[in-house]
Amino acid sequence: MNWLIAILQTILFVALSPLLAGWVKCCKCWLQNRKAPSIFQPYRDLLKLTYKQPVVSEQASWLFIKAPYVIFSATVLAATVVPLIAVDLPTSASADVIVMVGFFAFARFFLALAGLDIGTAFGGMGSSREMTISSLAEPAMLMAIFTLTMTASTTNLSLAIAHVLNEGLILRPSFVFALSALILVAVAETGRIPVDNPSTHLELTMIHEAMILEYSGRHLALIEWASQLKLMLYGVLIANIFFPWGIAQSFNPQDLAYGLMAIMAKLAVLAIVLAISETLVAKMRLFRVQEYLSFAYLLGLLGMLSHIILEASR
Amino acid sequence: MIAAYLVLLIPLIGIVYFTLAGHKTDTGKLNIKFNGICLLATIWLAVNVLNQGRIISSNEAFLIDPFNVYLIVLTAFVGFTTSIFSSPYMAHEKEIGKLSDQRLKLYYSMFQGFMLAMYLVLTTNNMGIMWVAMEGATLATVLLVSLYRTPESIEAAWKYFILCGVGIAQALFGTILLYYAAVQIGDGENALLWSVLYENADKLNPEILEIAFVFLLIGYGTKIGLVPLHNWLPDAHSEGPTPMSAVLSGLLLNDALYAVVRNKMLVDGATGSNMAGFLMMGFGLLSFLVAAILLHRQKDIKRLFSYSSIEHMGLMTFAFGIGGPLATFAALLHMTVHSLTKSAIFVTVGHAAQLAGTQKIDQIRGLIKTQPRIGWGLLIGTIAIAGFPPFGVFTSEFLVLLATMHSYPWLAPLLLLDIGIAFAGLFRHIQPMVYGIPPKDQQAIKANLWPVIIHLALVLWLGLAIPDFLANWFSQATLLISGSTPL
Amino acid sequence: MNIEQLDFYTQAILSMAALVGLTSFLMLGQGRLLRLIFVFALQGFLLTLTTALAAYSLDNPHLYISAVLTLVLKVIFIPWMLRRQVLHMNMHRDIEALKNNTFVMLGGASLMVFSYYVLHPVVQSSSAVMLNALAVSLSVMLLGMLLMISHRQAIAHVVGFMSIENGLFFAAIVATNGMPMVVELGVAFDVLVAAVLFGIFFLHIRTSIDTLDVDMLNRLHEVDK
Amino acid sequence: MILILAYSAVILSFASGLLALVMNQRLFLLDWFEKSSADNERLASCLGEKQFSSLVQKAVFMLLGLSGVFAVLAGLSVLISQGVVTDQLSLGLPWLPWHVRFDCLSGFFFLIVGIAVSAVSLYGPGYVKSYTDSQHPFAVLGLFTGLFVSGMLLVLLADDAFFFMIAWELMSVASYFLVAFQHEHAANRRAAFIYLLMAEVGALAIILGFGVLASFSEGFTFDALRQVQLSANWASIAFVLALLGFGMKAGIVPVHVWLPEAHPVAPSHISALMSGVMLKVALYGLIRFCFDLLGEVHWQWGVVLLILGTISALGGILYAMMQPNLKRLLAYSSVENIGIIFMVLGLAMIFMANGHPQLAALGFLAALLHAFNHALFKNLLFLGAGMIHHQTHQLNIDLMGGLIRKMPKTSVLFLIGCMSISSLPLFNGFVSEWLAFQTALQVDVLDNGVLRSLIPVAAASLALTAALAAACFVKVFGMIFLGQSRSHHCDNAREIQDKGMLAGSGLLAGLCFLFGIFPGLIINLINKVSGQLLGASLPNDAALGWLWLAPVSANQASYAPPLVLTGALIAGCISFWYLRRNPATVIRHAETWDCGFGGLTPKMQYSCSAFTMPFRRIFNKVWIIDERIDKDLRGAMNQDVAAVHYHLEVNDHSWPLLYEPIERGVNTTATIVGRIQTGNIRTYLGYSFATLILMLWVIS
Repeated sequence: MNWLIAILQTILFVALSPLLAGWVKCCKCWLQNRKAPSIFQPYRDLLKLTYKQPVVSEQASWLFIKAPYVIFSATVLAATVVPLIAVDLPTSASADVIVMVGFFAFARFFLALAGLDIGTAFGGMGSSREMTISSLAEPAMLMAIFTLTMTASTTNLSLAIAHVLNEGLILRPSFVFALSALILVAVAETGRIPVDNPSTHLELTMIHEAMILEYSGRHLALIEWASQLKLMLYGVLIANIFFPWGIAQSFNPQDLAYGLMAIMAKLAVLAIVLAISETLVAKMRLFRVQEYLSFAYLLGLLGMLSHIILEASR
Repeated sequence: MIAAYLVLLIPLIGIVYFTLAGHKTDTGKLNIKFNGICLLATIWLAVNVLNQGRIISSNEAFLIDPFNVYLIVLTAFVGFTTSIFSSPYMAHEKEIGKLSDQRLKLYYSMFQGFMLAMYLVLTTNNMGIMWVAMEGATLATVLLVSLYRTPESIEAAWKYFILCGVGIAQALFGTILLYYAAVQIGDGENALLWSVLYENADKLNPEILEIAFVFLLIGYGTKIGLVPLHNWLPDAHSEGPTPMSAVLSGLLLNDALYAVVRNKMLVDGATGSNMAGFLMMGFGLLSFLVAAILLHRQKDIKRLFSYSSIEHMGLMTFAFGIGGPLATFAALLHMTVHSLTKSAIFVTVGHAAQLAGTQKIDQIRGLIKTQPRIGWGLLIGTIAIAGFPPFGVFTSEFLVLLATMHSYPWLAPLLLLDIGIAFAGLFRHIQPMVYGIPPKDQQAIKANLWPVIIHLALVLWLGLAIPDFLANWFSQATLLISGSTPL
Repeated sequence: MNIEQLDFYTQAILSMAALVGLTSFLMLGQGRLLRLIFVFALQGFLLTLTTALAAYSLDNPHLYISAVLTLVLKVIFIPWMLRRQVLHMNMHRDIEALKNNTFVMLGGASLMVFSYYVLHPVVQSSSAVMLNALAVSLSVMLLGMLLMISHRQAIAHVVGFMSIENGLFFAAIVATNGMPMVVELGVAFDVLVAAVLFGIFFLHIRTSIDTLDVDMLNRLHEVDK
Repeated sequence: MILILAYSAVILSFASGLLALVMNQRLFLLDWFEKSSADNERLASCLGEKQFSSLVQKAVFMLLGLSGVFAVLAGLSVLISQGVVTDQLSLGLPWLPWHVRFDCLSGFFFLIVGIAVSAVSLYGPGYVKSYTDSQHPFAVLGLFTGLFVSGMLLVLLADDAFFFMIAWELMSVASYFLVAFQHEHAANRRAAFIYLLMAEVGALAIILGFGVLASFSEGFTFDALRQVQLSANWASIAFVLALLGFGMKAGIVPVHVWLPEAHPVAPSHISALMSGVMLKVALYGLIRFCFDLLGEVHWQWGVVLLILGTISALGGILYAMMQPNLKRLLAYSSVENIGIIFMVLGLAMIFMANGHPQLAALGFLAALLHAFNHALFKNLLFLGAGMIHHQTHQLNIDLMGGLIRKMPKTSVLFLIGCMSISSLPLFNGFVSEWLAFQTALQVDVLDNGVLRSLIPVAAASLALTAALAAACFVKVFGMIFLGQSRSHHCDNAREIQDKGMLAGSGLLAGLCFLFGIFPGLIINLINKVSGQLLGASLPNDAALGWLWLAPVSANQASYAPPLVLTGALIAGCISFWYLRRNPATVIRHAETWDCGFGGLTPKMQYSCSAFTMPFRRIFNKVWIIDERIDKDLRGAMNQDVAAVHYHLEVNDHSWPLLYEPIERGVNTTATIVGRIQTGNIRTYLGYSFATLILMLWVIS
């Protein structure tokens, strides 16, 4: 049963992620006084891409062609770890939150390699920037997450969320820091404004898009899907760690449905917040990103220290 | 006892023979034979001593105990191997026109003369004769230093002569004071016999002996090359023919130290304190430090190694100064391995200098490529002398360090720092010489490297395992010097 | 202990000691080589006298041998050789200008005092004669070194070296009534050989640097110039 | 029995060294052979010039490989039996024969050495084929390789300070000769000199460390040293000395500088051994010294290790990132990994001193596991670098590119190495890093406020290090294998033909993956080490069954790599299969999009320095950066730019801050001390005189 739920929610994750992306886009359009595309537009794009014949550069090696699958699988695996609608997942035990971060790193590793494979200036530029940003973001993220795991004294996400849930509403200063850090990291890692702009193809500013410039057809679909999945993953992490209420603690259909509703609502709200912030904030210069991420890192560290000093002191 | 006389007689014959017929072509080989027979005689002597213990000749003129018998064998051995080396070396020197027949004659007779003086220093029971022989060693070698008659060699020889002469004169004053102290308690004619002195050491006037020791230490210390009395040493070593440098470094310094230690034993007996030890430690440490630092600025390969000799003599002096059984054992071992290694190095250095046609470090390059054996010999020799295991130098340095840690822990870091500095100083010069690309016209030469191989193999052996009889021998000597054994 | 209470022999020895010390001072301040050699010979002669005196009064025949050896070596042979060198080199008219002559002499005087000071504890147990004799011989030795330090001529160095030997010899005679015979012979032999070697060296140095000024022997050093 | 295995490993490696000497004796053998019996055709054919050298090389490496296998066997058998065997060899000092002790800790490091040596000896024959001429005599290479390996093994066996030092220095000196093997370049000679110098200084510090212990004890056997009860101050002095000595060998910042100099210049299989194994032997020394000999550890030591480790880890990887030379880069990355190991070891010490032996065992486990893993993947990467160098004759990353198409097998092996070292899940590097994080997360049990805030910071730095390592190795793999070739050497490169070379690297790559999926295999062994050494093992190593890794308790953290692998395979297969269903399955190959300008050239690619430019800007204080652009100006008014040269040099701070002052100091002192030797004999007489006066004055 546990395994079934775990698989089910992974499928849900994969299935719902384009929807979230579509929702964010809609919100942004509305905020910017544009006519919004359908909320299901991402599904259509993905479907269309899968039917197109992929065009691959003559310079590409096997790595370029295999990379989308690796990236997608790694992201899906990361998704299996994160409780979406219910806690007590066996998958969370087989891979804890550090492994999840590892999967992100895995996907990124191959994405960056794929960017370098063709040997264009764009690809290299994208990879270089992506690795720079992620190497600053990853420790910040780990710091934020460690605050949680130390509070719950487990790195198992299911158990940690259950712990937060069972504790009831406790205002923890460390969580405030951790939340802010995680949000900042999420923005950077998913390539949103102000760090990257998912809809730009202007060479000087792009990061993520630069790496996947050479992809087309089903490969592009996989990568796009993976990045939508990643966006959702971060959303769910933020939502379920810091606002876990509503998540199902037992596996009866009612609770699960309730959990699904809760997470969708939370994600919808988060998406709106994201859209608003993306509308209000302008993109930063690349070399200001370090300050941004150092700030996130600092917040994460502060969260951890405040947990250790204020909350768990003896 | 016959063996002891034999040991002294053979070089004496050698002197006479070579003075008369030293220019003949097979002289080098003959020299080897003389030294070889001497070596056999010393081994015979050693066997006797090890079996029977101390031997004193009937007229009490000679004394062979475990301490000096091992140095005698060492002396004979190094003399023997050096003579093996010197045969082709001197032939080469004659070939390229650096030496005439007359000088060769001088060389070979003085080589024997030096050996005779060394044996006499070691075998004699009379502190006065010891002094005479020590001075004799200076006199025998001083003309060898200036053998090439270059301005530098004459300068070096002059400095050697004057400084050692003055130094040794001070030692004579010390000996006179010793005698003065001795005649107060005993009869005149036998008063300078070491065996007598040693038995009555506790009756000697300690104040006189303290002052006597200062003179003896400074006097013989000049010969050991203790800083700041060392100035003749690098000059003399670098300007003389290389076989001479090998025996000077390997033997003369040792024997001078032997003389100091003999006297220290008396002084310790008289004063009952370690005053002599402190002086020796101070001088030893200073020599060790200064020589190690000076290694860094050498431009002449033989000068380089002569500073290394000063450094090692400093270490030995220091170790004898500490005085416990462990330190004494270590010092004895170090004497052996240093002699063997250093003379091996001088052999390779000599060949290297012949190979490159110069002693300038800057101009010796790529030895390993031109003649691998010489290059490797020099490199491994240097590694051995720098105190890397598994060579014996490491063993003795390790023991010295441990002894220092036991007795004067605050000196140990200084000692170690210095070993490091010395190593860096040696290696920064050696490495470019052995490695790299040789100059274009560098040709391999005829060389006999068996002495190097034998010496280094022995040093390696001593580093890996000290054979029982040798260990026994060392510990008997240690017992004699320090009053107990480390075993 | 007053000098009046001592026997004649001791009085004589003490006078000799004073004279030997005096010759050392004379040498130290001497700028002319020939005179230096002369004073050195004089010192040797005083030593011979002392030895003979000791031999006579102590009835020690082997000291006569020493006396003869000293006479031959230090009064005749070495001065003769040195003198020959000087004349040969045409240096007998050279005056070696000593820098800080007064200072050197004062230094020499203080060395004498120092010698007494050093040896004082040693000879407490024995007679004042011993103290005097040992202190004088020590100071002769030190003065010899000072002579070598302050003079630049190789010949002066040889004289200094030999006067150190003289000091030692004096100590041996006076303090201990001579060393064992075999040692004494050995020392004499060494001195002889040394003297011969000095002769050889003068030749070599002269041919190589054309002077006997030891300050010119300065090729081997460790100083950046 | 176990000892026999261990001894045979030592003897075999020694024998392989001696056998290499035969290489130079071909003519002699030929001579001898003709004299004795001329009828055996086959033997005679062996003595042909070509056959003989390849035969000797193979035999040498076979012996070396056997020694590796025996070492593995010995290590495994002692670990499994969890025994301690001791022995005495009749060598050494008369009153101190060489003491030998083989316990789990030694056994574990035997395992590391053994695996690495086996892989290297598979790899070796193909690699050294070219080293037969007199320029690079194989005899020298083989001899010192054998001595080097036996030195390392002996260090692990030694049970008294004297023997330990001999073995230790044997290892150093033998590897020095290997570093100086290609001595015709001045840079190599310099590297070798620095290496030997630092090895010597380190060894002296170790001797002094032993000396502190020995001066309080009766002898120098480790047994005697274990009995010593030191005051905290003396113990700390001993610890600092040992840390300095072993840290120097291990390559801790700031005493790491020999490492990036020496490792790149040795032949690659030697670099692999040095970087992969010798550093571990240094680690062994530190562990033996601190945990075993000193016995009682202090938490302050742990803090020192933690801080030094953090600095090394960050510094190492940042320096690595800037290196254009592949082997230099790998060497710096070793500094990083050693830093990580030291960090975790520091944690273990802290926990140990605070009375949490089980958590200490966890940290110990993480440290040893990382050491093991690092040995595997760093060896693999160095061997890979060797293969690349073998085929392209260069090591400059900026001149490579596109090798994935020329050398597909090598690229896969290298990729595995890169992924392991970047600590990506499913590979072994991740497991140890995961354990390191788990250790750091146990900080809650500590009472000390300083530690409680320090350890999280260290954990954060560890995270940063890991991320930077990933960036660095993306750069490495991307620049070497991906993109287009940047030089004609790479154009002409071909796949490695020698099976042994591929097999050697393949073995390591396979192990990287195997232990990434089944870390339990090795963790159980390490657990025995900590059980024997610390007296504590993991609290709950098998809570959920063998598939799972749950070091503390299943509720706190768990990781099941086999399940994860299964999941990954399922997800990958589904997506692959699903997408394959589509009609447009055939991939169309086309030109790379060039923005319509046409003519993409390899020069337009991102280069190594371009890739790392953001890092240079962000962390610019870490390096001494010398970056300038020179323009060749031509024309009448010097206005035409004919060519632009970009010049970038990135240097280590430790040279001007630490080493150059020392060097200058020694030289200046030498000059000053040299002044005492004026060359004037009267001065010398003055010295003698003054000394005499002074001494007399002192006496009286």
